[in-house]
Parts: sequence; structure tokens; C-alpha cells
Amino acid sequence: TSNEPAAAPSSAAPAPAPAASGNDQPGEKVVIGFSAPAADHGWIAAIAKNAEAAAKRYSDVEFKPVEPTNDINQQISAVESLIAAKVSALVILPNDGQQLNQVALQATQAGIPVVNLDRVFPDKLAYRTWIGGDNYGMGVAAGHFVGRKLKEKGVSDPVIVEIQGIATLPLTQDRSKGFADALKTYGFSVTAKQDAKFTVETGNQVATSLLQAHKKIDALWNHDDDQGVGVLAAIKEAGRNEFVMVGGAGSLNAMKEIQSGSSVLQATVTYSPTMASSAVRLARLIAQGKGMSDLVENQVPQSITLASETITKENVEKYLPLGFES
Amino acid sequence: MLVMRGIVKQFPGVRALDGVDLDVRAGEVHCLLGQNGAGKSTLIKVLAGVHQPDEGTITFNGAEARPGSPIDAIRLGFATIYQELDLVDGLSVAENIFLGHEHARLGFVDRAAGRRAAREVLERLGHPEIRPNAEVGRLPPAAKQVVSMARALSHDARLIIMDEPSAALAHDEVANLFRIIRELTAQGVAVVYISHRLEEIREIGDRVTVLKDGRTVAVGLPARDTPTSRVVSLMTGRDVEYVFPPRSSRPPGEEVLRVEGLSAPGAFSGVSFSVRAGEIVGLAGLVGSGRSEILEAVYGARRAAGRVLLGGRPVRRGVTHAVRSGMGLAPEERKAQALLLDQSVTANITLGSLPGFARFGWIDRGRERAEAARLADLLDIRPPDTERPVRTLSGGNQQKAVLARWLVGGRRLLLLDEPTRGVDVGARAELYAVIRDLADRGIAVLLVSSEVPEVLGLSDRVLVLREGTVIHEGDAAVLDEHRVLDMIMEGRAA
Amino acid sequence: MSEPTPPVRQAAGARGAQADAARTNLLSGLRGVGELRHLGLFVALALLVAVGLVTRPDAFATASNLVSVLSLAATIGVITVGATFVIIGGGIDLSVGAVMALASVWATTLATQSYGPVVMAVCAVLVGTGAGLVNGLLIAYGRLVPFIATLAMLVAARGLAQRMSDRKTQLVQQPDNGAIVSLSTTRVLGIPLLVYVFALVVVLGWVVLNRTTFGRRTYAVGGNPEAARLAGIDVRRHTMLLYALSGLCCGIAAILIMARTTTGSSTHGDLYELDAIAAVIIGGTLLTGGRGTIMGSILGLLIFTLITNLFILNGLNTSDQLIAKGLIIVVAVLLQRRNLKERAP
Amino acid sequence: MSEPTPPVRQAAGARGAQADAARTNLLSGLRGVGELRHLGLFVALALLVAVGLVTRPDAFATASNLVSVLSLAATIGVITVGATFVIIGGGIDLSVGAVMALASVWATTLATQSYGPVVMAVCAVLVGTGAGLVNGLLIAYGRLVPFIATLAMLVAARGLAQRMSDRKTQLVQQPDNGAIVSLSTTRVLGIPLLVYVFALVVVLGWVVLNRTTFGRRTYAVGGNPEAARLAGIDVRRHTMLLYALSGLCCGIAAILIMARTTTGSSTHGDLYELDAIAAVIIGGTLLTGGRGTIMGSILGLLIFTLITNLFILNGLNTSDQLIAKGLIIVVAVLLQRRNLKERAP
Ligand SMILES: Nc1ncnc2c1ncn2[C@@H]1O[C@H](COP(=O)(O)OP(=O)(O)OP(=O)(O)O)[C@@H](O)[C@H]1O
Ligand SMILES: Nc1ncnc2c1ncn2[C@@H]1O[C@H](COP(=O)(O)OP(=O)(O)OP(=O)(O)O)[C@@H](O)[C@H]1O
Ligand SMILES: [Mg+2]
Ligand SMILES: [Mg+2]
Repeated sequence: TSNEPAAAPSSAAPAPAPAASGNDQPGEKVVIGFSAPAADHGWIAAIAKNAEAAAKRYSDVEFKPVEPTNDINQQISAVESLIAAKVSALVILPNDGQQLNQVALQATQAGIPVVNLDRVFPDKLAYRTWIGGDNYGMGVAAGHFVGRKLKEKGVSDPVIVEIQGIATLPLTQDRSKGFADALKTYGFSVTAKQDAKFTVETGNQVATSLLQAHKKIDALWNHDDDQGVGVLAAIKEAGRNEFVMVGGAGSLNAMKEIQSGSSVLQATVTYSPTMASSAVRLARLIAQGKGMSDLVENQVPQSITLASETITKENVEKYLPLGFES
Repeated sequence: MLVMRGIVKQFPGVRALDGVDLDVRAGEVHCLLGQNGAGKSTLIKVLAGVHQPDEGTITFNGAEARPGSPIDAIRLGFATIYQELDLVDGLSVAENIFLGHEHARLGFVDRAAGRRAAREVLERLGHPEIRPNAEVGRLPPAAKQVVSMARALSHDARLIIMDEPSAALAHDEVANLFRIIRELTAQGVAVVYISHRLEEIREIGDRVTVLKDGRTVAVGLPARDTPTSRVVSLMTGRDVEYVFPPRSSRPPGEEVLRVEGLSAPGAFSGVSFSVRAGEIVGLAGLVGSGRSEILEAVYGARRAAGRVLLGGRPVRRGVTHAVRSGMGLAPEERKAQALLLDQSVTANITLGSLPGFARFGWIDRGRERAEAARLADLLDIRPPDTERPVRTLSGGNQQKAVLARWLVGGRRLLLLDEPTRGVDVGARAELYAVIRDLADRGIAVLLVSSEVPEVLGLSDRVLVLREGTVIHEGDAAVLDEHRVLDMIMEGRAA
Repeated sequence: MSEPTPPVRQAAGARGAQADAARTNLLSGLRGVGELRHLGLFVALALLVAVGLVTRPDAFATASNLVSVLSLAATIGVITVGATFVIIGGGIDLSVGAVMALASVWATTLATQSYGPVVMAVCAVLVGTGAGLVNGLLIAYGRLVPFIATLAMLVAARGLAQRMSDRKTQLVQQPDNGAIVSLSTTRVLGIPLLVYVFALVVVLGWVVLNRTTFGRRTYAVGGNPEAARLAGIDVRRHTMLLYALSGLCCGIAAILIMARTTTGSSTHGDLYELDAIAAVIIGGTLLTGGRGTIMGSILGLLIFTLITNLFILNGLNTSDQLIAKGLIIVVAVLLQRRNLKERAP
Repeated sequence: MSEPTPPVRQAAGARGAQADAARTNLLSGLRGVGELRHLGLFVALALLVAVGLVTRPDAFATASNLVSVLSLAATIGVITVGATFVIIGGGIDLSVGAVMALASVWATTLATQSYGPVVMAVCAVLVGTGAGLVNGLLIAYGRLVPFIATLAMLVAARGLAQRMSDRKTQLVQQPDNGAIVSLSTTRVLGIPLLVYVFALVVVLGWVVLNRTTFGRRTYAVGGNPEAARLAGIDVRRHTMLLYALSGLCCGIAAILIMARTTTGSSTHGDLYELDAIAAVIIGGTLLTGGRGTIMGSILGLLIFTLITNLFILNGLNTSDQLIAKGLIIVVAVLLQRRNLKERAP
């Protein structure tokens, strides 16, 4: 949240150690085009900011973002305009990988390397490198945390509730699948799930009714810490604290709740927007024909999946600097 | 009391008022006469603050008055009954009467007081049967007119302007209206009265001002002593014989319409009659006696029991079938029921017979325009520009456009509901001739009019209705106005 | 002829018979139609309640569930009251959700929050009313079509809210400004304060609409603006005030949403405009203006809220919810229609 | 009286003079007003173009940028044509985006795709028309308020689309069904085929609205349904056909969106209803029906599309874009208003 009195450090990743092989040294000038959905959500906003901040670090990068939009048709146009502008590399976080596939393919065919961020294009010909979070892994991490907690308490036949993000996104479906699969290893299953829409208000609305539907809950996984603010408000309003709640993504706010130790929110599983910084760096390297200096290979790998980590009271200190403001 | 000098009002493309003078004295009924489109309504709208004049001065009781809005006019003490009904359908009678000057304390409406006051005004107007709580949208046109009058009376006005208040009223109601007007003038209130019915002018008017083409052609003529022919020639600029066209000498042709046992609960019952080709049949009756509803039932626009046969064959229910089988209805409320105000005169005229101008759905616009222009010319629609939106025509010319719709060829039966409402004398004579001419060409006509002389003069045969039943049927030539009035008022069959 | 002629009265009397019969059902004229309409809505509500009782006997009819339905309805309910005025007045306000979002963001900036909860609430109300006033000015004096003017406001208010908040969710700082949040957490007689606020707005709205000149004139302005003007009503000023009133309601709603979510955010109130308008119309108000009731709108809204509540209680997924919601809307309105007199074809 | 009487004719001639003078200004009646209106839109478009030329002289006026503006406008443009008919006919269709989504999903199910591109296209069109027909039946014969009926369809169609697609995005299978995609990728004279489809729909829409009995009746039904009914028009049937026509346009738009995105998805066309209605209204069509032009709607839409394009070219951020967009809408409409004669206050 933006109005924390002790203004949090920029949500951009902290300056990492310089790359070993001098990859940070200025090289050939490159223009990096960037297209993402509209920033009406803390996580997406952090993506856009991180990308821009990463680009600013390099004197040899000209950053060219286009209008973020939630309309596929417009995002296609936006990417088309970047292709027409003949940028050196493209970083695309598509609204929907399937739907942007065609235009990404066009870019690749026009000789512009595409770094696919987060939501994947189905066609491997459409992009040079994919970097993103592990949605399935996120569900798995949340599932394990819940499973372990409930086993510790010795609950049998627990009521487990899941509040999803936007139901029509493949990432939502991956998260839910990972969650269910992990729970299965403990012999548990999800009792009820509902989708909110990634906003505080919808999170609040869905949680309000779900709490009515289930008078006693053992565990609740909320896919997204942005909507989590609303979910937590609903929980407090209903005066409920009998269950364990797990968040998703890793916002600063969620981390602070975890840190306080008095909240039902005991953990969150990361899906870090720092991936955008990495994506811009990769695009630069690819455009300049460099590789990743810690790897043996001379070229940037074809895909990079970030691990989803579980933040709890124990390790939250370490993650606080990475938390994004929702 | 009121003096208007050199009033000019320009509309896009039309100089509606071109230097009009008007003098109204306290306590008189000042009549405003003129053909359709002469500028009468425009003049009174200038007075009511609806339009701002481009030139000219208005003085009221010696002081310069320039109503910039209806509120100003009301504050000056002008109350207006507009030609086109100006009521809010969703509100009750009482709320309509006191709209804008509600009985209220600190913004809170005192509804009981409003109802009481409304009942008083309505009683004064002779209509205690109109409930103050009734929703205005559900009232018949005549009752709406009464509510409009009640609203004007509810203001403590020093000048009351009435734009064709009698057009929607029947004979007895008009008498009622006159009684009120006399009461008002006795109290020193001045009344500006517009009507196309010259006999009314003679009865109620004190002085007459005549407008023609936006100019005053006569000021302050004595209403009772000026011969009708002079008034008419002032209005029209020519001599019009205010007579009905001669009835056809030929015997009527075969039966076109046959109605058997037509009944609709609460409106009319057991109505049977027939109309032959070349015959004009008139329906006479009081307002609310069910005449309009009979026309609508025949036309298939209203549910009713009984049979309707056209040319010996039953008509399938529904207006579409009625029109396809050759009927046409000119309804009584032209704005609400007949006109597309934003569309051109041409589009309005051809609306009922579009397929006749089209091939495979494609409209032949040349033919359409030519036909519309022919009819506009025939009925003397002014201005004669048929591409102009109907909204910009005066009331009477709008009425002519409605009639013109069914004069496009191919009709076998015309149902005319108050066809001359708001039409000036000159045009009226022409309309009569047109209607008679249509009949002579073999079309059957069923006519409703609240003006008994019109029904008698134009029809071949008359049906007299009372409370939804036919109480008399007979040759129009042998009836006279008094007998018909007796029948419809007292229920005495001749 | 100072006495009305007997035939006229008689004729009216005869035809009056059926009307009188009808009147025993109806209270009077317009309001009668209103109640008849509401009957259909009550039937629809009753059906939904019955479904709730059958499918989730344990969870549905509990006091806490009903309270939570009312809490959910409160925010948009307040907005619906304003929307009812605007729509009866012949307009439409698409900007309600965005204006509420803007008000919530403005009221939760650090600067505003530093003055405490009262200033925050006043700020929300002023921002809402101000935005409404701008709508009203554009529509009444700039003669913009309401649809376009308020659509422009929707877009611009969301943009401004995003700018102000830097696209972040702004937390209400507790405990300093906890008074705002306590609207949602403090209960009197087991009912959160914000439900009382909602009830108060509804009652005030009803009184203004039905018992004041402002309300009567709203019907006139919507039903026949030309007639209203001729009757000496300042139609433009009135129109402007209607939009300001709608904005005021958005401001109040912003306070409630801050209380419920403990945040101000540019994403609040997404698509409220459609929900509010739908509730108003299901409640029997005509989009063409001149007719309608507050009661109907609120019943319409409760139907919507109850549908969602039932779905979640029964664990239906969103897709099925959407399909069912579409069908239920149609059935509810058809039910309502059955209760109205058939017009001639 | 087969010949008009001489005095009448004479009089008509004399009075004709002033009218003729008027006619020289206006081309002809309503259409004259229409063109006058469009002048305002053209001015607004010209201003936007000027802004484009000044801010991005390199990128704006290129053929490829103009083509991409048109491609972007094509999908919603086709829908706007249908929406223009519905709105002139006195109705409103909120379901356009959802129906397009449903049609795109239905046409891209594996079962449909197995029959090849022609069947896919036919399927999209049939689904669209079918949904429109349901709207039309509910509104014309079920007497539901258009706003509610089509809102219900919006909700239900999205739900159904989600169900059919299992909430996944369905790819158009290439090369088998590449013919669909080639609408977007194949260019004739440098212009993608789908722009031609768009142009064809606009021209057909214009012809139907202005040159056929169907179009004429649409104005009548929207302008005064009672008058239309009494003039023998089957108002209900016509109303039903209007919604079917709108559905048909959604079906065609579904083909275009499949071509552009190579997918069918339940998320396609989100909020198209607002954009389409806004374009229609900016184009001078009244929401109350009875007035309006296809040209106006298309110009309105192009203004919207151009605004977005300019923003993309100039790299404005979303929040500023939204604020600017709100202001531009207001200014565009005010410009248009300036060109209209002032009506009496
Ligand atoms: N709003 C307007 N815009 C353009 N022209 C108008 C408008 N109102 C009236 N006119 C024109 O002004 C002239 C005078 O019309 P007005 O309504 O005053 O006639 P009138 O004398 O009342 O006729 P009638 O007896 O038919 O009611 C007509 O030519 C009419 O077409
Ligand atoms: N829409 C309506 N709602 C309620 N009652 C109506 C309605 N229309 C007509 N009536 C009733 O039916 C009666 C018959 O009306 P109708 O219009 O047929 O009378 P009419 O003889 O044609 O009189 P007018 O000269 O006013 O046309 C009216 O007095 C009225 O009470
Ligand atoms: Mg007049
Ligand atoms: Mg009648």
C-alpha cells in the first residue's frame, strides 16, 4: 500500500550484485518494447514499474512501453505498433497467451526477439525466452503449508476454502490444480471455491458470503494478496479466527500481516513481480547477443521458471524488501 | 392592459411572426384568429415566455414586460393553456394542476391540501368526477384538457391565454368552458382565446385580432358585429364558402364494412352497422361515449368481441392485417398516435403505404416524394416543403399530414377520428371536399367528430352513440343539430 | 350549466365501476401501480428465500447471513437511491462506481487521513457531490447527452483515482482513523452501523421523492420536461441538482466501502453503474423517466444480492451463476409483468 | 377532385418561396441536420489527426498505422452498425460483447472446427443471430424492458461461453482453419480482408437504413411506436428483427475477432456494449430512438479508436489516458453541439 508512513523502499528489486562477467557494462544501444495489461491491480502495476526501473539502470537501453490495456484487440494493435517501430526486442506480458500468440509470432518472424513474461504463448515459435512464475508450484506450496498445519493440529476431514482470482485465466486454473494435488497427498480436498476478480472489493464480497456458507473453516487459501486486503477485512468484520489463511503473490501488506503474528494470515506463497525486471534484463542481453554469465551457455536459456517460495513469520524479514505495494 | 407591438419571431427558414400587434383590455375575451400556421401559437408562446421575440415590445399594465421564461410569465400573472397538451403523464391530476406551485411548507408537499384545492378547481370546471388522485396518463383526451384548464385556473392569473381549448371538447363541455370564461372576465381577468370554430368566437368573444402569414391584418374588430364572411376573407385572403360539399346523387355501392355485435367491456356493447362504398357514415356522441374505441376495434387496434367483415370477409385481428386489407385510421391524438415528429412530411405521409413505393423492400424515393408533394399540395400543407420535419409545422398542418397518409391510393375504408381538429376554416372546406371526393371515388368512410354540424353536414348516414350503445341510426339529411344533441345528452331516441 | 350535466357524470360513473373495483386493490393512482409492481418483486424475493431455505437450511436463514446480505447491499444500495432519482428525472448516471472510487481514494490519501475520520468522510462526500455537480453542469447547461457526459466522467474519474493513488490500494490507518472502519465492525442490536446508514439513506430518499416538491418535480422533469418547463419549473437547475444528489450518494457509498474494505482504491465500484441501473429498472422505474419508486429499486437490488449470496452458499461456480442469473432476471421481470395489466396489443 | 383546385395551387406557390430559400441551406430535412451534425464529428476527427501529425509526424500518418487503426475498429465497428439499428429503433442491446464472445467460443469448439472454416463462420453467425432473436422475442413478445432482457443475455451468454470453453481460450487450428485467420493476415491493396468486411457491413447497413422499407420502419418504430402500429407496421415483429440483426452483426464480429486473435474466448468483447453505445450516441443517434445515422456512429467509433491510437503512439500512461479520454469525449460532443442550431432554451 502506498500510504504506509515509513514509505517502503521502491518495489523494484533491490540492486543485485553486478553480473560476474561484466554483462552490466554498456553495450550496443537497444530499444526494448514493452506491453502489458492495464495496471489496475497492484501486482501488474509492480510489473510495469519494475520493468521501467530495470530499463533505467542501463544507459544502452531505450525503453518503449505501449499503452497497457485489458482489451485483447487493443493489445494486438499495440504490439503491432511496436513491430512497426522496429524495436530491438519485445517484452510482452499478454492478457492471454493464446490470443496474443499470432502477433508474437509476427514479431519473431520480423526478426524481433520476444521475451514472454508470465502468461505463456502456446507456440514456442512465437517467443525467444519465457520467464515467469510457477503457478502450479504456487498452489503446491500453499497446499503443503495448509496440509502440514492441519496435520499438526490433527484435523480430520477439514473444511478448506479457496478464493481464486479471475476464473478465466489459465494461471488461476494452474494454481487451483497445484493446490488440489498437494492437498491430495495429505488426503484432503477443497470444500468450496469461488472466484473474486483480483480487486479488494470483490475479495471482500466473496469472502463475506463464503464465511456465511461455512460456519467453521479450517484453512483458506486466497490466490492473491491484492484482493486479500478485502478478504481480511471481511474476516475481521465477521470476527472469525478459527482458521489458517494463506495468501498469494507476496505483497508488502501481506508480509506485514504475517509479521504481526496476530493475523489469521500466517503465510503467503510468492509470485514475484520482480520477474519483469529480469525479463527486461534478458531482453537486453538477447538483443545484444550476450548470454547469462553465470551459465556455461553462450545464450540466454529458452525458459526460466521462478520458484514459488513460502513466506511465514519465520522468514518474512528476508522477503520484506521484495514485497510489492498492492 | 396588454400591448404587444411589432413582434417578430424567426425560426430557421420561417418567419413565423413578422410584426404582430395585439391589444388586450382587462375583462375582455380577445379572440385570435388565423389560418393554420398563421402564427397564433407562436405569438402566445412569446407571451408565455416560451419563445423570445427577435423584435418588438410587450407592455403589461403600462410597464415593459419581457417574459424570459415560463416562470417569468407566470410571475407576471399570465397563465396559459397550450395547444398541445402539456401534462405529465406519470403524475396525478392534483400534482399536475399544482406543478411548479405546489402546496408546500419548507419543501414538503401538503398532499391533502393539494387534493382539496384540486377538487375545488375541478368542481368549478364542472368535472367533479375527475379524481385528483387519478393518473393523468390514463385519462381520455377530454379530461386531460380539463386538467390543463384547471392548471391555468389554479394560478391567480390576470391574463389567461387559451390556445384552442375547445378542440378536444364536445359541445356541452364547451358551454361549461364559456361559463368559466365569463366568471373570469367578470372578475376583470383578460382572456386571449384562440379557436378555429367561428361560432364560438361569436358567442364568447368581445374583440377579434386576425393574423395572416405572421402579420396582423385586423386589430380589435368587434366579435359580434363583424360578419363571418369578412373574418374569413381576412384570414384566408379569399372568399371561402363555409359549406359542405353536396352529397353524391349516386346510390352507394356494395357493402364494404360490416360490423356485427361489437362489444368491449366498459367501452361499448352490441354495436352493429355497415358502411357501403361511396358512403360517409358519421358517429355522433358525447366525449367518452366510445366512438374512438369503436374505430380502434374495427381497425383491430383494440380487443373487442364481435365480428368485423371487410368486403364480406372477416378481417384477421391486428392493425397490420387491417392496413393490408385496405383500412386506414387517422387517430385523434396526432402527436401521440400518428406523427413521427422528427421525420419529414414525406416520410410521415408514406408511412402507411411504404410497400406501395418499394420493390423488394427498396424504396423508390422519387415516386415517394412526388406523391407526398402532390398530397401536400392537395391539402394545402404549409409551408409546402415536404422534406421539413413535421415538428416544425403548425398544429393544423400536422393534422393535414396525418390525413394525407391515408389519401395515398389503395384504401377501401377510412376511419377518421376528429379529422378537422385544429384545422382552419379554409382548409376545413377543402378537407370536406377531399373527403367527399374520396367517397365519390368509391371509398367507404367512417367519421367521428365532436362537432355535430360537421357530422351532419358531411355524412350520408349518422349513428348516434350514448354510453357505448347505438341509440339511433338514420339519414343525415333529415336530422338537425338540436335533435342529435337531445339524443346524445338526454338519451331520447328520436 | 354550473352543475355538471347528469349524463356525463353518469357515464363516468358507469365506467368508473371497474376502476373503483381496481382502486380497492390499489392505494391510489401511481403509487398503486407501484405497489402492484412490487408484488411481483416480493414474489421473486420470496421464491429466492424459499430456495435458500431448502438448499441451505442451516446457513441461509441465520441472522448473521441476513445481516451480511444487507451489509453487502449497503454500498451499492446507497448508490441505487441516487440512481433512482436520476433515472426518474429522465437521465442516467454511468459514473457512479468511478465517482465512488475517486471519493474513496481522495479520502484515504495520507494528507486527508492526517485530519482524522470526520474530515475523511466530509472529503468523500464533497468529492462525490462535486463530481456529480460537474456531470449536472455538463448535462443541464452544456446540453451533453447524459450517457456521454457521465461516461466521460466514468473514464476521467477512474483515471484521476489511479493517478492520485498511484494505482495502489490505500489503507485506512488504524487506530487513528478506525472510526471509519468501525461503521462496518461496530454493531448495534447485532447489525453493523453501515446498514443503518443504508436504511437512513433509503428513508430519506423516499421522503424526498414522495413528500417534497423536489421529488414531485423530479417526476415532472423526467416525465415531460417540456411540460415541466411550461409549468414554471427550472428544468436545468433541477437536472443539475439530480446529478449532484447522485454524486452525494456516491460519496456516502465511498465512506461505506472504505469501512468495509478498510481501503480506498481506484478499482472500487467496478461495473456498479450496470448493477445500479439494473436494480432500478427491475424495480419498475422506466429508463425514459417520469415513473418509478425507491422501494422498487431497493427490492430489485436485494434480489440481485440474494442471488449471489445463494450461489455462494451453494458453492456454484461463476459460469453457472452467470447463466442462472440471466435466467432469474428474466423470470423475475416476467413475474412482475404478470402482475401488471395487459395493454392492448 | 382529381385535379387540385387552382387557388390552392397558386397559394402554395407563393408560400413556397421562403421554404425554397431554406432548402438551399439544408440539403434536405432530417438528412440535412444529420450532415450538419457530422460536420462536428469531422472537425473532431480532423483535430485528432492534427494532433497525431504534430506529436508523431513519423509514425502517425503512415499507411500501416492507418490500416492498424481500421483493423482495430473493424470488430467493434461491425457491432456498432447493429447497435445503431437497435438504438434508432428505440431499444438498447447490452449483450453485444457477450454474444460475440459466445459465438466465437461456439465456432472454435473442437467439434465445430472439425468441419472447417466455412462451418465455423456460419456457426458464429447463427449463434449470434440466434441470441439476438432470443433478445428480440423476450423484448417484443415477452415485453421485457430491452435494458433488462439484454443485460440478462449478457450475463447468461458469458456464463454459457465460459461453460462451453471450460473457461479456456480456444485456438483456431491452423493450418486446417487458417482461412479464418487469413481474414486478418491476407492483405489486398495493403489492407487486411477484415477491413473490407467492416466496410461492406457499413455500406450494407447504410443502404438498409436509408433506402429500404425496413430502415424507414426502424425510424418509425423508434420515433413513435404507437404511430407506427396504427400505420400498420407490425411493431413487435420489427423490434424482434432489429435485435436479430444486432445479433447477426455480433456473429460477424465474432468471425473478425477470431481472425484477429486466432482464438475463441469467453473474455472477448468485454465492455463492448458501452463502447458501441457511446460511439452511436456521439454519432448523434438519440437513445430515445427515432433518429440517427450509420455514418455518425462510425465517425464516433473512429474518434474513439483514434484517441487510443494517439495515446499508444505517444506512450501516455493509462491514468492520464483515461483522464484525457474523458475530456476529449466532452470536447468532441461539445464541438458537435456547436454545429447544431441552438434550440429554444
Ligand atoms: N419550433 C419551430 N421551428 C420552426 N418553425 C416553427 C416552429 N414552431 C412553429 N413554426 C412555424 O411557425 C409558423 C406559425 O406556427 P404556429 O404554430 O404559430 O401556427 P398557428 O397559427 O398556431 O397554427 P394552428 O392553427 O395550425 O395551430 C408555422 O409556419 C410553423 O411551421
Ligand atoms: N387508455 C384508457 N384508459 C382508461 N380508460 C380509457 C382509456 N381510453 C379510453 N378510456 C375510457 O373509455 C371511454 C371512451 O373513450 P373514447 O375515446 O372512445 O370516447 P370518444 O367517444 O371517442 O370520445 P372523444 O371524443 O374524446 O374521442 C372514455 O371516456 C374513457 O373513460
Ligand atoms: Mg397553433
Ligand atoms: Mg375519441
